[in-house]
Amino acid sequence: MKLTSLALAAGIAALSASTVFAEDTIKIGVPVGLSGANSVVAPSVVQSSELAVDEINAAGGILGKKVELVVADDGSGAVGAQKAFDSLIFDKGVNVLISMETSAARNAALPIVTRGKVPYIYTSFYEGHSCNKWMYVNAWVPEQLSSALVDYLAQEKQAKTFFLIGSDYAFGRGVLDYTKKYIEKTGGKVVGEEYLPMDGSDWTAIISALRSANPDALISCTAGGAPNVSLGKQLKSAGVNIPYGNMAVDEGTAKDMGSAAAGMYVSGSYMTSIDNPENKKFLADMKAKFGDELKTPNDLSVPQYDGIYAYKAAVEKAGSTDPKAVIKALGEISVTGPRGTIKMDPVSRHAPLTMYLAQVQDDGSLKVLKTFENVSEGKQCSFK
Amino acid sequence: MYNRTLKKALPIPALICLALIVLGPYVCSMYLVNLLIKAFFFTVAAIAVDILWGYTGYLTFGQSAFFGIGAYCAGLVFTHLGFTDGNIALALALALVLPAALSFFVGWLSFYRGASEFFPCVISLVVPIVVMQLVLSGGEFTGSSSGLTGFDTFEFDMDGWFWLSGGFMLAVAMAAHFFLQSDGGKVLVAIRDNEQRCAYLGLNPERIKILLMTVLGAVTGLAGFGYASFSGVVAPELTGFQFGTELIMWVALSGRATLWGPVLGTLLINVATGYLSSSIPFVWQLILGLSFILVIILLPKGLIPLIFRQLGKASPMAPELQAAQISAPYSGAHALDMQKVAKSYGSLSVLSDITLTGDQGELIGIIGPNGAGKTTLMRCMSDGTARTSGLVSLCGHDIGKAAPQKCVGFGLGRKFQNANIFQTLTVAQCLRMARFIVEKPSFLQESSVLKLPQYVLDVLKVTGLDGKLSAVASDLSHGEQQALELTMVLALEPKVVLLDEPTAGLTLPERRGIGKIFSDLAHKYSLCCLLVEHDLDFVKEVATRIVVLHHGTIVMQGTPEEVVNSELVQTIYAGARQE
Amino acid sequence: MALLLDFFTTAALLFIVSSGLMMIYGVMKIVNFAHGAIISVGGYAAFMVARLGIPGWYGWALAFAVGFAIGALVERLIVLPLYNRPLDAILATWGLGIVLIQIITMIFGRSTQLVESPMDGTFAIFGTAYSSYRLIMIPVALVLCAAVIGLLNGTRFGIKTKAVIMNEALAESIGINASRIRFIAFSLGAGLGTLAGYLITPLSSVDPYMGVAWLINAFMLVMVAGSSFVGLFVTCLVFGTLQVLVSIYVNPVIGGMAIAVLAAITLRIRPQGFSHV
Amino acid sequence: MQQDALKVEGISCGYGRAMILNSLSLEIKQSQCVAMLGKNGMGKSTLLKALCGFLPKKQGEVYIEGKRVTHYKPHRIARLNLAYAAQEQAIFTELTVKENLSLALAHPDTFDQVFIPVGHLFPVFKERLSQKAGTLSGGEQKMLLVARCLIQRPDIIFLDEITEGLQPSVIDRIAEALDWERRSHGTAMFIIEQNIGFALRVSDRYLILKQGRIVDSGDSKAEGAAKKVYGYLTV
Repeated sequence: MKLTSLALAAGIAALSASTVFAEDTIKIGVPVGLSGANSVVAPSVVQSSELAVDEINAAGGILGKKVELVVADDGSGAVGAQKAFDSLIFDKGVNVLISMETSAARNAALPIVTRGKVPYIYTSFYEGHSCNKWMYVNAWVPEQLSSALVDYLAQEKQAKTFFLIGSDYAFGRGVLDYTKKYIEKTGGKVVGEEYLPMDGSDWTAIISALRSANPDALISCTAGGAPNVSLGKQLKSAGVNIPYGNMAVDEGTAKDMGSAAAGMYVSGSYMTSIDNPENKKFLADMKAKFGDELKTPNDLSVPQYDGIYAYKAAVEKAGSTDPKAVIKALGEISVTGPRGTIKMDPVSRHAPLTMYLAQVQDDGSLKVLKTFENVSEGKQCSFK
Repeated sequence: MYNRTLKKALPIPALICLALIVLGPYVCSMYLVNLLIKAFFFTVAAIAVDILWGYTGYLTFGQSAFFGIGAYCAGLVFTHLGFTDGNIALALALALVLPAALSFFVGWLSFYRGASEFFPCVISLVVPIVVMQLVLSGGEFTGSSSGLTGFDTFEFDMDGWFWLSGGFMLAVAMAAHFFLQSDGGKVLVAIRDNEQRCAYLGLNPERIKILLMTVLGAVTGLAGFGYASFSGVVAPELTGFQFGTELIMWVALSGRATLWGPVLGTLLINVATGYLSSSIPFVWQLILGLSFILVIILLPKGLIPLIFRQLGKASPMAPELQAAQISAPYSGAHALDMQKVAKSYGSLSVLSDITLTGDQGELIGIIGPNGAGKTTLMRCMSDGTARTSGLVSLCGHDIGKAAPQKCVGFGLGRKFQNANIFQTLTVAQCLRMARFIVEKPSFLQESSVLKLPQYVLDVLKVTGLDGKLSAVASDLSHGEQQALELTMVLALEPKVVLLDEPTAGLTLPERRGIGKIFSDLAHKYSLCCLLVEHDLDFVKEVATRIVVLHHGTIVMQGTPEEVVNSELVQTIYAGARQE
Repeated sequence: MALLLDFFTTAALLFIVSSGLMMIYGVMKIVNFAHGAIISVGGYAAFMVARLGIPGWYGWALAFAVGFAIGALVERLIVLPLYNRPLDAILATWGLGIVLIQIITMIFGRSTQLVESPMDGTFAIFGTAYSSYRLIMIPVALVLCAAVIGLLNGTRFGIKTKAVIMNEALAESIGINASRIRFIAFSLGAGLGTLAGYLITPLSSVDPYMGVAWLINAFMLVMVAGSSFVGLFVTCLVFGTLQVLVSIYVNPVIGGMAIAVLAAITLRIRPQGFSHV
Repeated sequence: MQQDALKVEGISCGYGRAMILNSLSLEIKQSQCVAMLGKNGMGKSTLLKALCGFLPKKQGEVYIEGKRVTHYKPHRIARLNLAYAAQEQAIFTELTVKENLSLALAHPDTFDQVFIPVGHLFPVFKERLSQKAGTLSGGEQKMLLVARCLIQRPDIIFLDEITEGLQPSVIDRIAEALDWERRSHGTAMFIIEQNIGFALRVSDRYLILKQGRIVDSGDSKAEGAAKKVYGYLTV
């Protein structure tokens, strides 16, 4: 019994091993929320991935191998993410995972990444301090965002008192907690901090609290599109006109919000209006490839694009797709993309970024008001 | 040999599961093994939903909350206290106790006398929402929306996890299988079919449901603990309402009220979802939604029973009947004593100033036109909350505000006007339910012997029901159903028997036989029988005393001759004025 | 003052959102779990109306008509076979909700859509500046309540409906087509649902899940209200006030659960809810 | 030849598998009043429920005014100029007297007009039109039931034990109202009764129902009819 089972197991292991190594393509796994809350931004992420892969293949692939994109739906949640990562790593046998995820999904998936020993480039801004041997992050963390927004409001708008509104989840709380500390450190005062459940849409009580606190400025950090829209509309209809910094709105949503977003200050590492040749080429190529189907590129889809190029650079530097070598190489390479040149740090596993502060115009477009070069990611991880 | 008995103990789907669990790691890909391990834990939760909803009739959206709490017990303890032997024991204990305690509380909140049909369902909706919200607002402690991750957990390899989770699932399924097949387990279906009848058999449906919920809460919590330990992750959505409805969908699609349907169905759906949903998310959701609607409307029994036909059907067995020892008759004063009982709805008085006693050995006929208050009178005798004022005592116990099951405990048996039985149980199972409080049934197996008092055996014989012990109650004729209810009431060995039109729908020979039995009940077995009847001929034959009720009061009582020949009765009851 | 207005406007919104559910539950004791999705459909109707440039006055009529048509279809295909299985009806309508939302997603995509609010800014009332659209919701809710109560109490259809609610067999025995009454009531309920979706869009985002967040609260309110619209009105006022109070004085997260939890407790203590107020 | 107001050909029906009525036939001519008597549990109410479409028929046919209505739904039968007063729960206690009456009308705007004769027969309702029907006494509720039948101006009326539990004076009032209706409109009637005196007074013919079968029938006004019927009804 024991012997046969061993033989069987060995046979199956050999079989599955052979299928993995027989591939002469490089598979990039993109687990992303095609359904659920993230499905608002997921299409833009898939589009930028497709562009990157097309470009790389057109230029001869990576180390001569063709690159293949494998997209899987994670349902925007932890349970779905586990399924998606399991499927990508163990069923599809991808060489690398590059994607944005909710924090819950990322956390749920990390043990699988560890088990599967696959490099993972996380391309979503998040609340920070998530560390894993196999993971690199190329998007912003609160340390980078808060300073830009708070400094601008304090200096240009003379805001001394701030009111913070968030969705009650890890990202909302994480970002606002850091923001609060930053405000207090820089001499400002937080006069109120209120949260609504992620799926909440009635901001009445919070707006009442806001009015009675009468702050100089408002900063919000909500969960994705719907709460942003309902909060924006209700603020507007309640006649709240103080400077408003929004830490969680992408360009597409800002456009959707129409007049409710006009005048809002946003910050990020990517805006479509960034003026550099890489971004212009990127936007032109996206437009050419997707035409009317194009989803507005944003601070999630562009890091995704950058992430794929970072992987390419790392594999080429390492000379193979061997996970350990790739992880080592990822800390050594730098890539220049629409967001400028980005070099991820091998110790902190995050990247210093150039941050932009912009204001939403009446037509929904973003106008960059100020640029903050090479904002440090602060203390994140400490790998050697 | 795979004979009938073995088939019953170990049905084909169980064999399929067993084969899968033993061979799984050798034949399945790593990915499939991974999917199945999680599916095994989900299946346990689905079994709990199936037992609660399919068998007991309690539609719950909230089982996910208990699963989630079990998972969080593991996550929280291992994250904040560390992974040590002591903490494993602590986490395990918490994963059993907390969900059980919350289930108990939810059960207590949901099940009480007079709750509307929707109420438990409403509560089950609120529970996961509240639990999830608490988790979300738990900040660093619960990890809020990110959940907890990266905690140390058991270091089994995949195969070990597979066998462990599969074994756990199969153990739960087999335990449920034996329980549901046992005589005692049929009480769940009895509750689903007819809670009122359960109460009037002396059972406490609310208490049984709360107990069931508590046990299943603990089992579900354990499954959650296993899931968290395996995946190394806990997330708020595990506690959520969305997951709760998914459990219902799995059970509904695969076949509620069949144990193995949801077992196989949940595994299949989870595997299919694992392969399909990541490539066609929207269409997959649409397919699930549409098939869910179609199944609910057209195939309420679900899809799996279409494949395994025997799943949905009970395997009817006719036990051997034996005479049981009958408990001693009541020997105190007045078996039934009603003093100045009145009942009114607001200003409308239905009964007033009813003073009536009944002794052992008496057979009292209660007659009166429709609307005279006969049925209300019966209710006042059998349910402490029914009357507005006055005293009622049964066998020397003041019933106060006692619930029907309490009154039954005092020695009461009540037969309703319409056959009030368990529609989906067999005759033998119905009778065994009726014997529940006299002789606790086995919760592990189906007994081959059914002991009943002699007079019950007599009624079964007269009505021919003794030849139909394995027939399902709903397949019986109207008269047979009436007779079945009568035998169920008598199987309680009551001291005071209330009979509301027991002979309606019976044929003439059957009536004669029943009449003889009623006489025996009173005279030979010294019971106190109260008989509401329209058929004056019948009452006259059997009763020792007749009480005439009119406009909510007792207008006359006396021997059958006195009553039948009185002018008053001719006028108000027979409805004819002599001209 | 602003607090008082918060109470009333919250209650008004709750009433608008739950009245459709009430119409269906009151008449046929069927809980329409697709109500959330139907509210979403109303939001998308508002989106279409805005995009096609139809003036607002026709807009709400259109929203109502769309809901009415969906309701009519759903009643015949899904609800009719389930009248005797009310718990299964909950499940089937829940399935329907999933299907509706997926269909919306397939047509319009997952992202939020832009609908400009017809009325921005504030309105000064007793010296307090308050969101004018929210203020408008108070008279809208009152008119809606009056219209529904008028329909049920003042018209022949209403009396017939009440007759069917009270005693279906008797109603049929005097020539009332109970099945048609239920058909109309369900369609009306769905119509009220889309109308609610249309009305709340200026305060909310338009996305496929916009209505789902309201479902549980609406459901709880209807359960507490029993089967009378007056009861629903009172229930909305009481629980709306409680929700605002809890949100302000405790915290908004608990405030979000306030209605569900308080309603459950209310039902446990007083199973008949507010139906006899 | 004129159609019978009601014609029943060999219907059998019951609840579940139990047959309450066995191949029962009867006919009521235009303007005729037939009373059916029998003890409780003999299937009288079941028969009316079956005729009104509430119970499916296992076999047999039902014709009203010559129209085959065997498989009609209750509300369609009710719209055939037929008025039915059930034995129990026959009025809407939460609705007003006027609502109860006008609900039965196909054209409620004619209420004031059609109410005149009814108000004449039952003056008690004249001032009580806006009172809730549930607040009426038992006898008044039964009168309301009769009034509701009459206000419909039907061709045929079914009454199920309308006199049950009533004072003799109320029974007289109802009997007079029915007599008036027959005199002035020639309405056919089918009444189910236990009160022999009332039944024989208002009817032309009587039928005796026993165990789902008609076992005897005769002329209500014939000599000795009461005694004969009485023999069936008592012991």
